[in-house]
Amino acid sequence: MIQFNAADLVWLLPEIILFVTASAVVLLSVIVRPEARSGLAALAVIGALAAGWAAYGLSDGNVELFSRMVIVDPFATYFRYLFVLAVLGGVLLSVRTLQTEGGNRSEYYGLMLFAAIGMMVMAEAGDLLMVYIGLELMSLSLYILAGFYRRETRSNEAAIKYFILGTLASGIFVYGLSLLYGLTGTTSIRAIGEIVSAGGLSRPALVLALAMVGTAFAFKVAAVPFHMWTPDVYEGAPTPVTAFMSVGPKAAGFAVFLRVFLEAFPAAQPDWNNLVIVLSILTMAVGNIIAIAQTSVKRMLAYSSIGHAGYILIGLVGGTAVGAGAVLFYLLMYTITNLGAFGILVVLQREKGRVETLDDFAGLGKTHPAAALGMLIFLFSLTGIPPMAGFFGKFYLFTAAVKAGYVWLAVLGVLMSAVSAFYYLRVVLAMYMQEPAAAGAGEPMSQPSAVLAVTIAAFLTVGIGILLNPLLSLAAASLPKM
Amino acid sequence: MKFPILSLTTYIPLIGALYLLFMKEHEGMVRRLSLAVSLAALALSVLMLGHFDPKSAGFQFVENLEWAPSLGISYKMGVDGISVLFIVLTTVLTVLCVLVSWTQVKKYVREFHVALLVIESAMLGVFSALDLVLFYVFWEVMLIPMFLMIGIWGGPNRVYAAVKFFLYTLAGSVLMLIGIIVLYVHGGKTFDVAALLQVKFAAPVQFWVFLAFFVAFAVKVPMWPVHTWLPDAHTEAPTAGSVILAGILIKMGAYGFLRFSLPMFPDATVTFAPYILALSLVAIIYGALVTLVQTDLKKLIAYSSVSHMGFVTLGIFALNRQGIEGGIMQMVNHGIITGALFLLIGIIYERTHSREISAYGGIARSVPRYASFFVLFVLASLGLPGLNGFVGEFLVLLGAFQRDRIVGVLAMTGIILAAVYLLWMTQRVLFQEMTHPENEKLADIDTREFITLLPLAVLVVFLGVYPNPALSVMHASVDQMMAKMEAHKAAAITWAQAWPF
Amino acid sequence: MTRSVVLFRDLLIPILPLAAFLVNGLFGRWTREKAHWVSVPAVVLSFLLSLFVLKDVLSGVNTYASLYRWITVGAFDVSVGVMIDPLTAVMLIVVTSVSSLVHIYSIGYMHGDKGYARFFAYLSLFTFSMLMLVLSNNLLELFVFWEAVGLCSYLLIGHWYDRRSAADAATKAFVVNRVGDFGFGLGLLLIFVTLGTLDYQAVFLGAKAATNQTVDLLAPFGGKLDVGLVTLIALLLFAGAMGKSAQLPLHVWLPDAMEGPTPVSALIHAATMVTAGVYMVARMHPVFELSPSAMATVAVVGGGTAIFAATIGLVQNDIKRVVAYSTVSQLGYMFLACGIGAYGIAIFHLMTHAFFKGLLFLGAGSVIHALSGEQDIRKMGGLRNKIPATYLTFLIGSLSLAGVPLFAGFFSKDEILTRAFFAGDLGRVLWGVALLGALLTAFYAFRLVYLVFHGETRLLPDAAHHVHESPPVMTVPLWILAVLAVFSGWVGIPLIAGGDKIGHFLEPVFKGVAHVAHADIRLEFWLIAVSVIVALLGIAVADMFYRTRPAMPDKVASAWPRFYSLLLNKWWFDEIFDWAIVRPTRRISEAFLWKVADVRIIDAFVNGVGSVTQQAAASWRRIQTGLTQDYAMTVVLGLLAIVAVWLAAW
Amino acid sequence: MTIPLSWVLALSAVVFGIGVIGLLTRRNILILLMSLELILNAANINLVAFSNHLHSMRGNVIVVFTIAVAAAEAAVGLAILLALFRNRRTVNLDEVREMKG
Repeated sequence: MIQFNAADLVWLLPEIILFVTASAVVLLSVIVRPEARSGLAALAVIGALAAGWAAYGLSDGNVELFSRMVIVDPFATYFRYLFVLAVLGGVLLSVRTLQTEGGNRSEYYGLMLFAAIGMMVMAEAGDLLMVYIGLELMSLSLYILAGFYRRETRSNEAAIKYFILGTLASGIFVYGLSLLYGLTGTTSIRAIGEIVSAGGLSRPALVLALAMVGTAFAFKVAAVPFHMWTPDVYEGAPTPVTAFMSVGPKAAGFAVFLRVFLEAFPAAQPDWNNLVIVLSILTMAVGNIIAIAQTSVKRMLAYSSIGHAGYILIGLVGGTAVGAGAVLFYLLMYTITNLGAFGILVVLQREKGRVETLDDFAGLGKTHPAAALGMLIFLFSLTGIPPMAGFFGKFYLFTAAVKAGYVWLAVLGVLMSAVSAFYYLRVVLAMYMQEPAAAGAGEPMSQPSAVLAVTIAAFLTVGIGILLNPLLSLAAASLPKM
Repeated sequence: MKFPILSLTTYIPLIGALYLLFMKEHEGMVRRLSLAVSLAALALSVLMLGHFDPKSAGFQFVENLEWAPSLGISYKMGVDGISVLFIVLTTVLTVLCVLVSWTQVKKYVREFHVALLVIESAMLGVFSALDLVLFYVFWEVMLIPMFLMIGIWGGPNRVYAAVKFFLYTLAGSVLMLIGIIVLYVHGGKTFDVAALLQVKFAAPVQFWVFLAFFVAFAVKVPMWPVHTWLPDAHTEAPTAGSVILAGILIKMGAYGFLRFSLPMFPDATVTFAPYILALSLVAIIYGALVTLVQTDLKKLIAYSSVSHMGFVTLGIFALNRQGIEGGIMQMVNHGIITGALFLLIGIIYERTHSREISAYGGIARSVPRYASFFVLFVLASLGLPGLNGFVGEFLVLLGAFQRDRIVGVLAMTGIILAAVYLLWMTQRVLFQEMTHPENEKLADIDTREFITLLPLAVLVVFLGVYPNPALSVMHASVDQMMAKMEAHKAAAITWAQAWPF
Repeated sequence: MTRSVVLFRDLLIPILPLAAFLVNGLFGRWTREKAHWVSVPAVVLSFLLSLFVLKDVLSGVNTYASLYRWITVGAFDVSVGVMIDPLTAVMLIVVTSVSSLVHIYSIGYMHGDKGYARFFAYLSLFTFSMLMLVLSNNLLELFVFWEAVGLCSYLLIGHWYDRRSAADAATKAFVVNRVGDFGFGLGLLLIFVTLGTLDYQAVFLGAKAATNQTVDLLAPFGGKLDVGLVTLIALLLFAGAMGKSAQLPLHVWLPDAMEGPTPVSALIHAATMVTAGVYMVARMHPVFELSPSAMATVAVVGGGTAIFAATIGLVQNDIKRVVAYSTVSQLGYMFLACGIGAYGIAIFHLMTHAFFKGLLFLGAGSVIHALSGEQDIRKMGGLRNKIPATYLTFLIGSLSLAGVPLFAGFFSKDEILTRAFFAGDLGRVLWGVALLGALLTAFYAFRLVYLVFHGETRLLPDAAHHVHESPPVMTVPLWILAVLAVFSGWVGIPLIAGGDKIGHFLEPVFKGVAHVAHADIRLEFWLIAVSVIVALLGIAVADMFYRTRPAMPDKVASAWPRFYSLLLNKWWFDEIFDWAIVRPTRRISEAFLWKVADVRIIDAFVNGVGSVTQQAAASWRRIQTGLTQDYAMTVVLGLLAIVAVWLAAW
Repeated sequence: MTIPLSWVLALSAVVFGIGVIGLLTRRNILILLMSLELILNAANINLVAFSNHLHSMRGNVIVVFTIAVAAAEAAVGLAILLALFRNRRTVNLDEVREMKG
C-alpha cells in the first residue's frame, strides 16, 4: 500500500508554489480589468522564481516519497531548474504579444504554469501512474495553449492536430501501462525493472507493452516516426507557445526516458539500444534534411528541433552515465538556445505582420542589427559552432558516444550538424547579405520583457564557455541512480 | 615571462572588437581604434618573439588553467619553434589589412573591423592553443567572421563563395572533432597536446584519426582536389579578407599537420606520406597550369596559392629536416608575398574597380612606384634567389629530392611554370601598350599604401638575403620532432592492422 | 696590406655597382639625367680595383673567404663567400672593362630616354650580379647570382616595356633561362644529396671519389638505365649553361633579346652574361673531366650550335640579329673548346670575343643611332664616308670576328681549331665543322660590312642627309674596344715571346687537365695556314656577292628557295616550340584542367552534394501531407515497426 | 462461472482496435473524439481485468485516474473543436490541412 504522511509534502514545495500561483492567476484574471492583466504575468514570473528558489533549497535532497511514487533527487532538481527556466522564458516572451493578438485572457499564464507542474511531475515520477498524470497535465495545458489565438485558423488547426495525435499517444501509453501492469503486477518503475530483468516474462507481450509505453515519450520528444505533428503544431501555435513547447515537453520526455530506460532497465539495455540507434539516425536525418526545404523560419526551427532530438538520442545510446550527463547538459544548452531563437521571432513581431518567412528576415542585419546579431548567435549555436553553447553540448554528446564505442554514430551526428549548417546559414545569408524588403512593415513593437529574455539567452549562449565547468559538473552530478 | 603574454596577445583584438561593437558608430574612431588594437597585438607578438629562446625545443610561455576538468579540457596555451613565426605573421598582416581597408571599406565599417579583429583573435588562438578542444574552438570561431566578411563586403558573387567556403571548411573540420574525441578516449582521458604527444597510439587509432585530421587540414591547405573553394573565396573576399585568407588561414592546415599529424601519428604519417606527396605534386603542377589561363587577377593569385601550398605539403611530408623547415619557411614567405600581391590587387582595384587582366595593360607608365612593388613581389613569388620565396622553395625541393628523386624532379618543374604564369600576367598588366586610355590617369600609390607595402617589401628582401635568424628559431623544435620520429622507427600501417574487424 | 684590407678591397669591386644601383634605383627621380654620374664612376673604379686583383693573382695570391652563413638547416650549411683565382681575375677584368665602356657608350646612346635613371640602375645591378657570380665560392651562391643576372637581362630587355615585342622578348628570355636553371637546380640537388656539399673544392674531391657510382634513371618506372653519377651531374650543370649561354636548342631567346637597347645587347648578350655558361663549365672542369661522355656532349653541342647559328646568320636582315646569331655561334666555339679539354683556350676566346663582339654591337648601335632607329641592313648602304669612325672600328671588329691573322679573333679561334684537330677522331670531325663555321662566319661578317657601309645607299632620301657621326662619348669606347679587339689576341700568341701568356696564367686553375701533346710544328703550321685561307676565302665570296655582283644573292636564294626560307625562319625553332609546347599546355590547362577538371568534375561534385540534399529535402517534404490522419497512421505504423524490429531481438 | 481472463483481454484488444481504426478512417472530428475515448476505455477494461486477476486494488485506482483524465480530455477536445468550427464551419478533418510540407 502507498504510505502517505504530510511531512513529505515539503519536498514538493516548488510544485505547490507553482500550483498556488497558477490558480491565483487564473482566478484573478476573471476579476482584474483587462489592462492590468499584464500585471498577472509579473505574478506568474514571481511564482516561477519562487519555485526555482524552492527547488534550489531542496537541491541536496535525495528522498523517495509516498513509497517511491515520487523521487526527489538531484536528477529531479536539475529538471526542476530546467522547467522553471522554460516557463520563465515562455511567460516573458508572451507578455506583449498576447495583448495585441488573441485577446488578453490571463489564464494563458496559468496554463503555462500548470504545464510546468506537469513536467516536474513527470521528471519526479517513480511510478508510471505519476508519469501518466504529469504527462496529461502538461499535454492538456499545451493543447489549449496551442490553440490560444482562437480567431486564427492556423492556431485552431495546430490545436486540433496536437490534441488528436497527443491523445492517441497517451491512449497507447495507458494501454501499454495496463499490459505492463498485467505482466508485472505493479506500476512502480523500479519494481517493473527488477521483475523484467529477472526474466521469465513472455517476450512479445513485454516488448509490445514497453513499446507502447515508450511511444508517448517518443511522441513528446518528436522522435521519428512520431514527429509528424511537430512542424504543423509549431508553425500554427503562437510563437511564445512554440518556444515553450519546443523546450519543456522535450526535456520532460527525455527525463522519463532516462528514468525508465536507464534506471529501470539497465539489464535490458542491449535490447533497446539498437532501437535507439535506429531512431536517432532517422530523427537526425529527417529533421535536418527536410529543414533545408523550408521557406518559413519558424517551420525550419521546428524541423531543427526534431534534428536536435536525434542528437540527444545519441546520448542515450550505450546507456552510459557519461551519456546521461551529456543528455542533461545538452538539454540545458538546447533550452537556452531555442528559447532565444524563437524569442527573436517574437521580438521582431510588428503590429500588423508576424516575422516568420525568410523574406521577412531579408536585410535584418541593416534594419535591426541587435536582433540580427542575436539570431546569428542562436543559429550558430544550433549548428554547433564554438564558442556558442550548442558546440559544447554536441561535443559532450559525441564524447559520450565515442566513449560508448559508437564512433561511427558520432561521425554521422557530426556530418548531420554539418548538413544543418546549410539551412541555418540561409537565414544568416538573408539577414546579412540581402537587401531589406522594400516596404519596411513598420517598427517592431517594444517588448521589454521579451527583449530581456532574449538578451539573457544570447549572453548565456555566447558566454557559456566561461561557466562551462560548473554546468558540466552539475549535469554529471544529477544523474539517475544507475 | 611573468605575465601571460600569449593570452594577452590573443585576446587584445577580441576585447577591441567587443568595445567596437558596443561603441557608438563613428567611422574615424573605429578605424583608428582598430589600428591601435592590432598594433598593440603586433607589439606584444614582437616582444614575445624577442623573449623566445630558440635553443629550447619544448613549449614556451606556457599558460595552464583548468577549464572543464570533468571532461579533461584545460585552457592551455604555449608556443614553440614551429608556431612562433606564424603568430608574428598574423599580427603583421592584420595591421596591414586594417591599413588597406582604410578607404576601401565604406559600408558597415564598424562591423568590418569587429569581424577582422575577431578573426585575428581566432588565428592567434589556433597557433598558440595547446589543448585540442581549445585548438578546435579557435579553429571554428574563425569560420563565422570570415563567412560574414566574404558574404557582406565581398564582390559580386560573394554569397555563393561565402557559403561554399563555410560548408567546405565545416565539413572538413567536423571530422577532426571526432578525431580529437577518439584521441581523448584512447589517449588517457585528456586533451592536453603535450601529454598526448607522449602517448603511443595503436595502429588503427593512428590510421583513422590521421585520416580524420587529414580531411580537415587538407581542405584548409587546400590540397588538390578539395581546393575549389579557394578561388571563389579569394576572388569574392574584400582585399583584407583575401590577405587574411591567403596569408594566414591556409597556413593553419599545414600547421596542423606539423603540430598534430606528424608527431602524434608517426606510423600513419609514414603510411600516407607517398599519397600526400603525390597529391602535393598534382597541386603544384595542376595549380600552376590552371593559373596559367586565368583571366581574373585575384583568381590567378588564388590558384597560384594552391600551387605554392603544394610545395608546403611536399616539404612537410618529405619527412626530413630540410623539407619540414623549408615547408615552414615557405608558409611564412608565401604569407608575406601573397598577402602583398593581394594588397596590390586591392589597391589597383580601388582605382579601376576591375579585376580582369584585360582591363589593364602598360600601366607601369602611369604608376611607376606601384609597378616596382608589383615586380618585386612577383619576382619573390616565382622564387627568385635573393628574395624570400626562393629560400623556402629550395629547401622543400631539397627535402623532396632527398626523399625521392622523381618527386624532386617533378616538383622542380613548378619553378618554370611559376615563372611562366607570373611573368605573363605581369607583362599583360604592367607592360605592353596602354590599351585602355583611361589607365593613363591612374593615381600612383599614396603614402598610406606605401606604408602598407613597405614592411612586406623589406621582409621579402631581408628574409631572402639573410634568412638564418628566422630559420634558427625552428631548428630546436623540428630536430626534436625528427628525433622522435626516428626514435619511434615509424613503420607503415597495413590495412589489416587498420581494420582489425 | 693585411688580409682583411685586401678582402675589403676585393669586395669593393661588386659593392660599388650595388651602391650605384641602390642610389639610382631608390632616388631615380632625383638623379634623372645625371644618373650616369653615379654608375659610371662606380664601374670604372671597380675596373681599376680588378686590375689590383690581377696584380695580386699574378704574384700568386689567391683568396678564399666566406662572409656569412646564408642558410643552415641540419646538414645543409651554405654561406655567402668570395673566391679569387686566375680564372676569376680574367673574368673580373673582362666584365668590368666591357661594362665600363658600355656605361660610357650608354651616356650617348640612351640620351633623352625617359627611363634613363632606371636604365643605369639596372646596368649597375647587372654588373654587381655578374661580378658576384664570378666571385662566388660555392655552387648555390653561383646559382643565386646566375638567376640574378637572368633577372637583370629580363629588366633590361624589357626596358622599353611599352613595346609588346620587347615585353614578350623579356618574358621569353627569363622563361627559357628558367628552363636551363631547372637542369642546373636539379644538378645542385643531386650534388648535395650524393656528395653532401656545394662548396667548389669539396665537390671536386667528392666527385673524384664518386666516379664509379651510378644512378638508375628508370628505377621508379621499373626500367634499368644506369648513368654514371658524375656524368649525370655534369650534364645537368651543362643544361643550365645551355640555357644561359643560348646553346641549341635553348638559343631561341637570344635573338629576341635584341629588342633591348643596343648597349644591353653588347654588355649582356655578347660579352658577359651569355659567357657565364662557359665560365661555369670551366670552373667545374674537374667534374667534367671525370666524365668523357659529358665532355663529348659539350663538344658536340658546341660544334652543332656553332655551325647551326652561322647558317642562320647568313640570311638575317636585321643588323643586330646577324651579330646575335654570330654570338650564339662563337659561344658554340667556346663550348667546343671546353668539350675537348682546352678550357684555357675557351676562356681566352671568351675574352677576345667579349671585346670584338662588344665592339660590333656598339658599332651596330652607332649605325642605328646614326640612322635614327633603322635596323634593316637592306635599307642601308654606303655609309662608309658618312660615319667613318664607326666604319673603321666596325671593320676591325669584323676582321677580328672573321679570324683574319694579327687580329684577336684569329689567335683564339685558331687555337681552338688546332686543339680540336689533335683531340682524337671526334676532335677531327669537330675541326671540320668548325672550319666550315669559320668560313660562314667570315662570309656573314663581311656581308654585313658591305651591305651596311659599301655600295650605293638604299636609304630614303630625307633619312640620308640626317645621317650623322655618333658623338665622341660613343666613338671613344669604340676606339678603345677596337684596340682591345686587336691586341687582346697577342696575349695568347703560342710561338713567340715566351709562349701563350694567358695559357700559363690560367695554368694553375686547370692543372688537372690532361695535356694534349703537340705532334709537330710543321703540321701545326699547316693548320694555321688552312684556317687563314678559309677566312680570306669567306671574305672574298662575301666581296663577290655583295660588292662586285649585287644580283648574286637573289639568284642563289631563288635557286634553293626552301633552304633559304628555312634559314630565314631560324629553322622554324620558334614555331616548333610554340606548336609543341606553348599552345598544347595552354589548350590543356584552359579546356581540360580548368574548365573540365576543376569546374565540371570537382565543383560539380561539390555542388551536386548540395543539390542532392536539396532534392531529398523537397521529396521528403511531401510526406508531410498536412492530414492529421496520415500522421496518426505513421504513429500506429511506427509503433508496429518498432515492435517488429525489437522482436527481431537484435 | 467466471469469465477467463483471456476473453476479457481479447475484448479490450478488440475495443482498442475499433478505437484506432475509427480514428484513422472516420472524417468527422466528433467521431474521432469518440474513438479516442474508446481507446482509453479499452485500457480501463484491461486494468480492471488484471486488477481482479491479480487481486490487487492498484489497477482499479489507475482506472479512476484514467477516467478523470478522459473526462478532462473530452472537455478540452470539444472546446478546441468548437473554436475550429466557429472559424471553419466544418468538422471534417480533411479540410484542416492549411499547413503542410
